[in-house]
Amino acid sequence: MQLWLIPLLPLAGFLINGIFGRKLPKSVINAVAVGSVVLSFLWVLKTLSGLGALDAAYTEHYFTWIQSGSFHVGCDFSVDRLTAVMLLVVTGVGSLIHLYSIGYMAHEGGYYRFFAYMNLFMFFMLTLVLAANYLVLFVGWEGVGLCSYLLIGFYFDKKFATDAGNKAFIVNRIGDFGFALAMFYIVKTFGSLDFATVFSHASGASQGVLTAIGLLLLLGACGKSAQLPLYVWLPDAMAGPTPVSALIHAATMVTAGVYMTARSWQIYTHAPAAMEAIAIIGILTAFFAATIGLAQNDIKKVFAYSTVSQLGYMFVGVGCGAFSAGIYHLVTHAFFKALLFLGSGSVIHALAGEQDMRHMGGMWKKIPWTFWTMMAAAIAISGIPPFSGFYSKDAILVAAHQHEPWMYWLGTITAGMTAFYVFRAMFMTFLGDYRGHEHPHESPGIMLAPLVILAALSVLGGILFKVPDFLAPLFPAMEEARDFSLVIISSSAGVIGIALAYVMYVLKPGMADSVASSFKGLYTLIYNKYFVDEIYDAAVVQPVINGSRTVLWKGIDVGVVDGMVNGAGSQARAIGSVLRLLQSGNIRSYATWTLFGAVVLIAAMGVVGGLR
Amino acid sequence: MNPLLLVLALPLAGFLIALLIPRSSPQGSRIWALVLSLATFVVSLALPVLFQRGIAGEQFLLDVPWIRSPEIRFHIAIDGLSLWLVVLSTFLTPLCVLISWRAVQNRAKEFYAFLLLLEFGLVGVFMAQDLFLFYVFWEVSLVPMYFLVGIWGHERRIYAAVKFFLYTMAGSVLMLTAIIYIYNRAGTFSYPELLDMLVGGKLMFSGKEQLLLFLAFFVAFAIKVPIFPLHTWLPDAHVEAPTAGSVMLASVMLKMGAYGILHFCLPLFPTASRACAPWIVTLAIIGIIYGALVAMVQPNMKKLVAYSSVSHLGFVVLGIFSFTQLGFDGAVYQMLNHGISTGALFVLVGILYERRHSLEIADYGGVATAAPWLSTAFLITTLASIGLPLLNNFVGEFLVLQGAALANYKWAIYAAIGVILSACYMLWLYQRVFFGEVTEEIRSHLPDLHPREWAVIVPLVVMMVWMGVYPQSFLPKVGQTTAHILEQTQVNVPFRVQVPSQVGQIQTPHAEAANAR
Amino acid sequence: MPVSLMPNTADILRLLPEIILTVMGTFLMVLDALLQRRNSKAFGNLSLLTLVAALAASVYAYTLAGPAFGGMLVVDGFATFFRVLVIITGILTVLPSYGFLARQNAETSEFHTLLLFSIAGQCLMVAANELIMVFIGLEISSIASYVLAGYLRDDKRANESSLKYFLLGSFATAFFLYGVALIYGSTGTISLTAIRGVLSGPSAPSPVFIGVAAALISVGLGFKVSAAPFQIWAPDVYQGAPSPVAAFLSAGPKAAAFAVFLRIFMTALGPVGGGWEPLVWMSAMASMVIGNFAALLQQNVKRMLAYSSIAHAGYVLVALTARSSIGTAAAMFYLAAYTFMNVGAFAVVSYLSGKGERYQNIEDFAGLGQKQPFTAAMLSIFLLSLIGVPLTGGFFGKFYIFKAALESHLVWLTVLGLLTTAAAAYYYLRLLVMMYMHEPGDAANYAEAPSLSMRFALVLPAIATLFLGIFPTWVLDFAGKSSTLLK
Amino acid sequence: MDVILFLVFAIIAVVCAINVVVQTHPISSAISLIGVMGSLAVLYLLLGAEFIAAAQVIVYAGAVMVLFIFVIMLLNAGEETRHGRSIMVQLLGVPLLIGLLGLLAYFVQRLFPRSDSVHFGGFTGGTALAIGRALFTTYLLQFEVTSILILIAIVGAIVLARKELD
Amino acid sequence: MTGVPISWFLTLSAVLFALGVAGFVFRRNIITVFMSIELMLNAVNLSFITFSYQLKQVDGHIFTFVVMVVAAAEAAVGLAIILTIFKNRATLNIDQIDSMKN
Repeated sequence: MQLWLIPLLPLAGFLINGIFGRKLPKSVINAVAVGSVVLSFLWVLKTLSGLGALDAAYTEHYFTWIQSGSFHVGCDFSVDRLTAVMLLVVTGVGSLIHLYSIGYMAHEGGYYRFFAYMNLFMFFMLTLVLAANYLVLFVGWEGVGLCSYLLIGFYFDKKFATDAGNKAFIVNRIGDFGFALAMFYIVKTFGSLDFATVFSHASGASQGVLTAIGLLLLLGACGKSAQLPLYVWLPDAMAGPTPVSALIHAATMVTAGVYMTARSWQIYTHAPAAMEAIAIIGILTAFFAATIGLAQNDIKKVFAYSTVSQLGYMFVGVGCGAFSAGIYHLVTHAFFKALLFLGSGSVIHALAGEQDMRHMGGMWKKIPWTFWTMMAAAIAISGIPPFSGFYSKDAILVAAHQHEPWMYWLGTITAGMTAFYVFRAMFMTFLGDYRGHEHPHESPGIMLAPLVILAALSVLGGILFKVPDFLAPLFPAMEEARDFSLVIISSSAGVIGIALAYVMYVLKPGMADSVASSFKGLYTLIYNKYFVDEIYDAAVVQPVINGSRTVLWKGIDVGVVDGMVNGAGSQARAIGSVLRLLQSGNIRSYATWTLFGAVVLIAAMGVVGGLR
Repeated sequence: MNPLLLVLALPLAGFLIALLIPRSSPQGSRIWALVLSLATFVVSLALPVLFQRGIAGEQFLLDVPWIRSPEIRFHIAIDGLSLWLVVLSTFLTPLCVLISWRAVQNRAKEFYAFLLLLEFGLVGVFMAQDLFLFYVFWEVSLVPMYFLVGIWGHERRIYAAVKFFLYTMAGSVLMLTAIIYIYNRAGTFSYPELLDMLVGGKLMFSGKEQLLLFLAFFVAFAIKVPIFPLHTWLPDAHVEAPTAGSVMLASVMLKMGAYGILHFCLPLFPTASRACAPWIVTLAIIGIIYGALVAMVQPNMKKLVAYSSVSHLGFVVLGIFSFTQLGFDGAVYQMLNHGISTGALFVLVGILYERRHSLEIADYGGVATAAPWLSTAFLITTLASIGLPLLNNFVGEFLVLQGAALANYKWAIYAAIGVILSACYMLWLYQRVFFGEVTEEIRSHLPDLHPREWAVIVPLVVMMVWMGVYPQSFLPKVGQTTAHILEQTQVNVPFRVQVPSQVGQIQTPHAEAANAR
Repeated sequence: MPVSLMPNTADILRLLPEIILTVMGTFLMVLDALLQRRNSKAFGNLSLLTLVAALAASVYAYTLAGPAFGGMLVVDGFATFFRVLVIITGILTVLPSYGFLARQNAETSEFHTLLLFSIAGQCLMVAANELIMVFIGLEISSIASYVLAGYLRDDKRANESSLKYFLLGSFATAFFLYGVALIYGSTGTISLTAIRGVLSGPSAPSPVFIGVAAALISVGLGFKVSAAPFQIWAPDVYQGAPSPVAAFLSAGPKAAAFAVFLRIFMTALGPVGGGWEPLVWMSAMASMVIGNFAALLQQNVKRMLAYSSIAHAGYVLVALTARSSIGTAAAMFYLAAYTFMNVGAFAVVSYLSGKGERYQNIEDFAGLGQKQPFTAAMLSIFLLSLIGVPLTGGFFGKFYIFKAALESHLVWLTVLGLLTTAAAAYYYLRLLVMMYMHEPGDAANYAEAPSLSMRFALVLPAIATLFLGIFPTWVLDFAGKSSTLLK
Repeated sequence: MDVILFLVFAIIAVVCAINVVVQTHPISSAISLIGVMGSLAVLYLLLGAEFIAAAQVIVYAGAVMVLFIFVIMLLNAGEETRHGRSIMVQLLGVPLLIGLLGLLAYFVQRLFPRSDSVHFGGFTGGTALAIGRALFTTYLLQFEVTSILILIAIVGAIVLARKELD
Repeated sequence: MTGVPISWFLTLSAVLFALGVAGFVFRRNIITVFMSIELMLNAVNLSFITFSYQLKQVDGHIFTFVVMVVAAAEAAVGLAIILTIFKNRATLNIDQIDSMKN
């Protein structure tokens, strides 16, 4: 079973397009880019079918990557059921989005560059999920970060784009900082980074240590999966082309944090405190992001915050011990959120780049395919049965209720808000009458096909793929307490949200503004995303930069250290100039000086010689 | 024929012959330098090939008497530590020749002559096994670099060159004192013999002796590394030096310091080194963070890279003084990585300078549009230097930090902050130089790489990837030596020196002389 | 009272170098009177010939080493070493003097006469084993050099330097004599070996007293070697004196005086070494500091070299402070290295300075590296050696001196010395900077290619400097062997 | 007797010496210097150094001082002028002199406490005969070499003082 | 019978020496300065003679003799130098001979 083929196919695609892309015709580029991903999807299918039940992890060792003394890290891949799920999602959704991109990027410059990066991303993402030890996982982890940096800054002549790219990379770095420290601690504790070794010995380690490791890993996850307080990069990341948002910032990369925490469940189950932290961060993020989502006008921003919020749900799942539920939501979310993004992409494409919903409206007639597919996704995310979102979100909320009722309630409210802002977006975009100046046109088939497929998945995904059952053997079982009241409450929250949106944006369009003006302060706060970016900038970025410039560089470096060095020089010269005074040129002075020397020496000799 | 001797002799011969080439034909000098440095490189490739695994000690030993009394021997050899540093030097020299091809027009003859002399000195430093010989090469490598900076540098070149010379001089005289002192105690300059005597107990240094000797050596090395706060010569030297000078300076010369610490200080003075470790590690960590922060606010590309070197070398020192196998391996590997990636950075900055004649970041922007391949190369190098996995620096930094964590977890925490910051300043630099709207003059003044530059860049990039993806082709040879050093530094009778107090109680010369006789 | 009969041939042969020098000196003088139209080159060639002959003679004299004239002189390795050294100094002074004297269109015959006499005096000094002999040698060398310093008698600076040198020299000599008188009075003899005997014997006078006498003596000798605190004359005199003479003054008398220094202090006063060590120690420290720091600000190269020669005197004194045969050997080696690099550097100055010695400032060396690469390269070798960069004699000399010092546990003197070396690098570097890193100025532009003799005057010391730096063994062994004779 | 002799001439010597220093006109200094030399000659005799005493009068007081006076006349050097000044001398001159004198005198006292005293005829080895023998046997070399010294003096004087030929 | 203590002679010589130094330091006329040196030499000579009286040796006398010769030689050269100085500067004031300094 050549697992290595799975990531290497996209890598090959990257190399080909990256190096020769500029010379190649589009058709070849498409063939290479999409082909490689599809091939690796097929290879995944073949592999999995070949591996059968996958009750135990299947590992392949290729070569020793790093060795120092007794410590060594291998370049190892391994597959278990969790990996299988991830592989399918990544390659599957990945292929669809690549397909879609052909249409979407058709008229963009740097075509080959785009696909090269996308392939590179696939390579790293697959490495991440296939990794059999933390270091290889970290390779993928950093790699996807790099690709997201490159793709966010794809329009590199736009400052906001490159800024967003830097922001993404650096914030992720802060997360990686935690991840790296976690690895160091793991090695310190277990002497190895192999999942097998670590997890098998996890129970042996002290709880404190495991908690520390858990929390550090969590920091990493927060960075990658845009959780509080490191979520700030994700909304800006929308500066990249929409397929990127769909693939990286909705479906796959941002879920890496969830995957990683779920992967490390043995550590967390022995570190309750860490798990609690995950759950709390998750639920807070979910709520917090949802509130921001309520007031955004940029369609992609809305979905961005919604992503943050949904990721929060997944964390809640993991944090409450319902790992499978978290992964389940990861999968369904991949479907409907990708769909939402691609759909909005299609809208933007139709409107030649317009993203502000206030200049949209009444699109459903003009681009029906887009409308209906997106509607499926919208319902799914609102958690209306039997759409896919319902199952996963429901599973999480149930687990949350078992764990901490207040989390359930907060989650439910969030669900309502989710439904509200998603449908607000839907209505503002598609219903009412058109407020823009462009002449919208439906997207080409190559873009619609993925939409349709994803729509189908968003609708049926929950029913078709019973992820929890599939993962059951992997994770510790949770007692199933199907309490229908909870289900009804949570899903009805969704209904209410939708209804509210319908009232405010379809029946009484003026109402939204009046509400906003009645809660002016709150609205501006939300509208400006709680000023978090401004606060970070004022509290962290500026002090560091100014401090470095004025205090460290100008102050210590130039001032103190060089000051001392040059000072020594000038001191020497000062001594010299004193000595020059002796050299008056006057013979009698010279004689006196000589005499002085003589007297001093004679006296000194007397004293030293013990004269008394 | 001992390959080491050949590697050492070729550049020297090249230097002497280069002096004979008439100054009327600069092209001749260029070609000669290129041919010769390439030949040296090819020969030096024999070293890793013939290098025997599993021998921790010196290999390719060549030991002939030089001066009878005091007995000084021409004693050269390499171990797993110096092996790659030698190869690194020989690898970079031809690239420096190429990169200076068009940049250096006036007095090309002297330039290439000095470049070859420099190679001779550097290679010698890493080979010398006789303390006196080591000092000789140490100083000899100083002179050509002084001229390279001073003659072919930029505006404030003279200040930089003199500062560089004096800084190093000040450090090395202390080292010389220590070397002589050791000789008077042990009666030999031969490094292996000294180690044997130390092991055999024939030579014992009292706590104070050991501490002072260690410091004497360490200061000399610390200035070269450089360790905060002895680093201020570096930015000036780097900024003013011509490209080739910066490359050799950053890639090889700084390593002389770290190499010296690892190869001489630790085995000779294990107790003192361990006792001082906390202080030194503190300085190293300050250097890491400080260098990064200062780099972040530099308006000048070369200065930025220079300060980034301060930060990177901090990792090396941290690794060394973590006294762990991982730390040592990481430190050594990090030396090589820094040699490659920072060398590449200077090369690329040099290429930009050749086109735009400015080092100010503000004068650039949108280069990516004008010169995509140049930007790609720069991007890869940037990613390497911020330690992205699958590129070389990652391996080194990981090992170093892991080693530090094993020694004292707090160190790892502080040092790892540097990793975050490195991303900040490098990406910011990259954004400001290569991204953004492209101006017309940039578009017109910045052609993409041409073949000669390709020839310089490609090897470097290949090395970055190779060292990042398959470090096993380098690490094992290093490991066997570092393991040996580690066991040499196992101190079974640890004594705690309070450094300040010890240094405080220094005897007056009279007292010294008195109780001597 | 030892009564020796008329001197035998061996005595004469041991005195051969001095005889050759004086006879030829006189001959030159007479020749000058006899010749109608004088050919200035001829005298130079003759004195070169003489010096070479004297060199051979002193080597030959070494083959029948031993005391001469009833122990007034002693021809041993030590004496031979310094005889050779001062004679070589003479050669290296004559070589650049051709062009120089021609440029200043000055008489050549007396110049060479005086030079030869002065060297003869120095040869006597280094071989002298008895204080009267020392004194006479000292005076012969001094009086000749007083005149040489003022040789360009229409040059105000030359007069002044000559006067200063003369007055202060005599002043210092008086102190020297007073010290000698006290030694004589307290030990009852003026033969160095006899003094050693007395001092190591039972009836030795109080070391305090010897210390004071030593102090007085060191006034005179310290003056001749320009060691602090008796260095003050050197900058003015070197600046004013004609460059070749300055070169000669900075090497010949210095070496000879150090030889005497070593003989008196190591041989005669050896037994009471502890008494005079602080004296030398202080003087060494002061010289290193004053010399190096004052040199930092000099604009005039000759003055700068003067200060540097003060500093180097300090280093040699460090070796003397070690009070061991190693130290003596180190001092001897260092003086050899110093002679070559310093005389070489002065040769470049006299080459560049031009008519009336216009170009003496550091700025005048600007761009020499481009205009006269050969000369600049040679000067660079000398400067690097003066800085103390390895593979040059200067470095190995310092290394050997500080090795000796450390063996005598003079740790802090060593550290101070080496640190001043580092500081000293600065002012030598200024010259390198000027030569290579600035655009050519008048001096460099107008400097004509060095003549053959000048080339020799540069190449020989350069080769010697490198030789001493790379293959010091031979000289070291000789110095080591002969240094033990002083005990 | 000896004591009186000594004291008389010692005082003359010192007074003349002081006069050498205080007189501002070189001639008077020269004259008083001759006085010093003369009185020293007497003390030499007291110490049994006949020959030296003679030489002192002939060579020193005679030849050398005449030379001095000759030059003074030649350059008709008058009262010395008072340009320029030396701070160093003004500050350190006197104290240093006192220091020097004090130290020298003190050491001399400490060195020869044994009071073997001088009286005329206590040593008669200083005759011309004795000196001559010493000079031509033991110190032959020195004697010969002094001739070079004189030679140099001549050459030097010529070099410096002769008229330009051109 | 009472003789003159040796130390008196020596003290006298010390005094004369010091006076010579004083003359060198305080007088401005070059010639006088030069004479002061002669005075110092005489002082030294006195010590030599005294010592050789005490030691009953002739060496001191020889030394004195040599010193005299040297003094004569120095006088010749020195006065020649003074002549050239006077020729070039038309002054004998030692304080004006300070063109080279620092």
